[in-house]
Amino acid sequence: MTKYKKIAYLDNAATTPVPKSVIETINNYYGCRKVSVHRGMYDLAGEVTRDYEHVREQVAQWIGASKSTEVIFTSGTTDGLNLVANSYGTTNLTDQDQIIVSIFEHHSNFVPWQQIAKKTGATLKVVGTTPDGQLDLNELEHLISSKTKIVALSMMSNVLGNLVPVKEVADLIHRQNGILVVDAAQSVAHVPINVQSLGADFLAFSAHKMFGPTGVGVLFGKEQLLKGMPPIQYGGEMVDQVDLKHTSFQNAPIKFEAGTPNIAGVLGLGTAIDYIQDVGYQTIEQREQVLMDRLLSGLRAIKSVKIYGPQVDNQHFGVVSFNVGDYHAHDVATILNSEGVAVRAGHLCAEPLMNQLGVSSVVRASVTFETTLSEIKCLIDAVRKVEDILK
Amino acid sequence: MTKYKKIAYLDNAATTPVPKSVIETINNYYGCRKVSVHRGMYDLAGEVTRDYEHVREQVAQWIGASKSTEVIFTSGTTDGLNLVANSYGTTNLTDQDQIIVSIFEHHSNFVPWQQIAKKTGATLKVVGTTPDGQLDLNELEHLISSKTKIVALSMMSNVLGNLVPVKEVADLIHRQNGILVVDAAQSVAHVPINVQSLGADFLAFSAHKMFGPTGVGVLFGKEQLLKGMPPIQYGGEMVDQVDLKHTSFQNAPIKFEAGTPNIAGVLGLGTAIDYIQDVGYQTIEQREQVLMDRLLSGLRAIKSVKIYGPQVDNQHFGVVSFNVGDYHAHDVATILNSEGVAVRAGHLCAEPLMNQLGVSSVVRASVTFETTLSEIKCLIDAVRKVEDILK
Amino acid sequence: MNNVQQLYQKIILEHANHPNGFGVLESYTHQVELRNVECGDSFQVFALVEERQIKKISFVGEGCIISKASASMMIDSIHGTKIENIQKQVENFQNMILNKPFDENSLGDLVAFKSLNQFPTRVRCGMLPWHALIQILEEINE
Amino acid sequence: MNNVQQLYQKIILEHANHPNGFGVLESYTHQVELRNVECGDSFQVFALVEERQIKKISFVGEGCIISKASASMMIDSIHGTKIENIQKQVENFQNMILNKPFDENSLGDLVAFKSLNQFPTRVRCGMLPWHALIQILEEINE
Ligand SMILES: Cc1ncc(COP(=O)(O)O)c(C=O)c1O
Ligand SMILES: Cc1ncc(COP(=O)(O)O)c(C=O)c1O
Repeated sequence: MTKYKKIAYLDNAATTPVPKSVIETINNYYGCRKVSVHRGMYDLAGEVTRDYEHVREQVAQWIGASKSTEVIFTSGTTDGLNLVANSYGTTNLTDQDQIIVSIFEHHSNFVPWQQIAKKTGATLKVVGTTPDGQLDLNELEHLISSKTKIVALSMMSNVLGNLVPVKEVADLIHRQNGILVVDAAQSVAHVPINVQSLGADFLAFSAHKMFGPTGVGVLFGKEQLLKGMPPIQYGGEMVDQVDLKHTSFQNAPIKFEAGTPNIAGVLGLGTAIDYIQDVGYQTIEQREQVLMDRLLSGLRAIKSVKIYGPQVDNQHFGVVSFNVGDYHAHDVATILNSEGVAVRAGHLCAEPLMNQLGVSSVVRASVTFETTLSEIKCLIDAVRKVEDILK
Repeated sequence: MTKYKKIAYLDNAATTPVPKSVIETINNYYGCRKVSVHRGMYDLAGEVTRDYEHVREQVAQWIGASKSTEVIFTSGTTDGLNLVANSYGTTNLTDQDQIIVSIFEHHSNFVPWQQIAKKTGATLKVVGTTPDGQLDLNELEHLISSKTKIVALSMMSNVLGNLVPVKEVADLIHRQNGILVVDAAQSVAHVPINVQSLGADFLAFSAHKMFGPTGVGVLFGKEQLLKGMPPIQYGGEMVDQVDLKHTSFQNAPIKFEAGTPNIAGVLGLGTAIDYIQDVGYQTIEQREQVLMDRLLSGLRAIKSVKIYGPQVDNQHFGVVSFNVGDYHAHDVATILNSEGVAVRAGHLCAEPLMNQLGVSSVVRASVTFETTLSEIKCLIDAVRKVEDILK
Repeated sequence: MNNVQQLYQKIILEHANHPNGFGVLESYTHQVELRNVECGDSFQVFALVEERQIKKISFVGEGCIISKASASMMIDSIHGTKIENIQKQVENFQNMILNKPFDENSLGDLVAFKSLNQFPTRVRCGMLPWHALIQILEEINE
Repeated sequence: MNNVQQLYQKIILEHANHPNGFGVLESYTHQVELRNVECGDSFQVFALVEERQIKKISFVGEGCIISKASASMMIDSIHGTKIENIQKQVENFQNMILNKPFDENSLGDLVAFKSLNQFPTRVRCGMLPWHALIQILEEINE
């Protein structure tokens, strides 16, 4: 596992550490197998292509896709969500249609929809939260209509840390023949994902937030939807035939994978999935709940700390955001940093939510199951010092 | 350097091996510094961000950009060229305009222009080659007019292996107030690149073809042009301010870098540049010329071999494509493979050129300066066996 | 004989150089075109189907030795065969190519392709005409 | 005093809690808004410029201790100063923050920010009001 020297690393929601096995996979590729995929006629190219495509099968099984051709490799969650907005959005939205997102979306699942709405004339609606930070299902039910073509929803907010009832939202929107796009960037390291039982039509995540490498991610899309979608990038691999006037394209997923892919990244993603499966989500959730209990009770014991999102136990999945008194999150983070504690502070790429919370920024502490109790203790001790220094 | 076990690796134009130092940089990042960039308030995030941005400066100096803000990190050449076509093309082309590409473009620098021409109504013109595979400058001069908004040109064909007189093309198109987009994917490992002296307005390349990691590349764009271009992906990092109705964006290059970037990839790219600079392009060119002399004379000595592109010496920069008699390139490649020689065979993502050459596929052998003479010998010996086996 | 010599054995080279059933049928009920995206090669297969039997079958196209020989031997092996039996033949051939259990006796000359499973990057070439045939069978069964 | 205590020393906390020049000027010739994209904080700086002299200057906005104190002390330090001299002051302050050679004597209370260069991720906060000022100077010199 990545060894962060002399710091308590509590910024796992930004990016997680990487196990040795993932580093070894990457080293093995660069060390003795650095070839390209798909087009090579020699044995090594065949082997690496087989391993690369094996990861696609592995992802498909892991997230419960019905076929591996529903798995598109992207450069990350943002890339995947933009692909859906650009390709599916552009071809399926008119000025009669509506898109719904939540107020707690990360900019990556907010701005693409806002912009595609502008481009197509569709209307963007924003569903809010209940006072304790849960998705307001009542409001959503009122907003959804036969005009709603797309609901785009984060499975877990990167600020509030609670899970959204994705399946219920899926049922609501499917009843109106709309589709559900799920941003699983934050949830994938914490809870199992099954696109069938979630009812997701598209689902995106990044490897680097689930013990994998940077620069690679996955977009799941239902076969039938992918079929009707045009490619949005053109290049090698993804074309079928090119002549001076016309080009025909291959089928999904290759249709959406122009250019030489992030081969080391995809192989590393495969090993990261192995790692998660070896540990098991049950163990992950158990250990995280212990960590979160300690973290939340430690923070609650400090009077000046205000915690955002759910106030009851077992509802924060690895993530908790807070402020200390009226102090600015950046000042708090600087003091935590001077105590060797790494947290994030700012609007966390969720400005619409910040506006609703009535703050410009928050401090966020986030764990994986590999985080230690002593790291949590470092954080709590450091938060206790904030007022001493700033008052 | 990547140790390909028991094979003569002559597919360097697809992807090159990686030096130890690049692997070490990647290991170091994943081993003890796996944090995200730009948004962290703790020291380690600051350090990694500084190193990451340092690579931007390094690239800028290396390719002669006037500012580091002209350097956009992409996922590769294909990504970069599509960005220019989508963002610059969409905003600047009308049905009165022309785009010119060459017949020997890789699909990545052909199909994006063909598709943007369709979308905007612009006309796509294709300039051919002289009989020995050189860009037909005369024809280009006739094609270019005041209607020509964009010339998109590969600096070096991945099939023919010769260099294009980029500067002369730049002068021709600039005289008509059009711009020049350069695909430097193939040339960057072989010859120095200076965007100023080339007169390039945009220039794209991939790290994995220049001793670097997969999943990362560079798009250079002139500041003034980037300024007027809209982003094409939306997400974290690249936004300035988001509210429910509107979003404003940061300036280039961040405007074009939505989402968590390929951090390990960018850091590895920096080390790959160090590696190339330590060796020096002069050494690279000298060693490659020795290799190419041996390769070309070895192939020429086999009667049934037909070499494509320039027939004179010193004009193949690391790449030579050929066929053996009337045998299909795939059969030839299979025999070479059985002799432990890794080459590419097929249309090499250059179908328009294949059509002009009157073949469906070719065999390509490609080197870097690290290729050995004994690898070349393996190839020649293996080519000699082809006829014995297939006749 | 090493692997590659086995792959390019005499009978395969013979078929590739003088393929049977090369050309366009004068009249046909089915026509399928398939491409190998790796090399740009394409095959057209024509079939005249009557009473659930392939009366005539032919192909045209450019290709490598493996795909041409495979097309030629495929045509030999299914000429005049009942649809039901062709289906079995296709599966049997595919099993051999993919290194699964198969019935060697019923394949005749096609066993020449036995070593193709040692060349995973060439399986696609050997299967190309067969995939066209599979598509024709699907059309017939629709 | 360790680094962080030095950064959050009394005079800085004082200025942040009771900033000088906070508010909108009744009349002004220049107004600049700048944002820190990391936290979403934004500052507006107002200036009344007459005869190449900043007669009045003020700011409003939300921010951290560092940015507010920096704004407050900046306003104190340039009040009524000739444009030419302000330019020098800005450079001098920036040099200190970026750990380059600087003239300590002419900075007055601003030397309290001396340790900010130990906090590279906070340099942006300390410079935010100054960047607004630089923009105003550029407008004046246009
Ligand atoms: C000339 C040329 N242009 C573009 C590309 C595309 O590069 P990438 O696949 O890294 O995006 C390649 C390599 O495949 C190439 O050789
Ligand atoms: C909820 C959520 N969605 C999307 C993203 C974007 O992921 P990436 O930056 O890997 O594209 C993130 C992380 O930054 C996130 O937390």
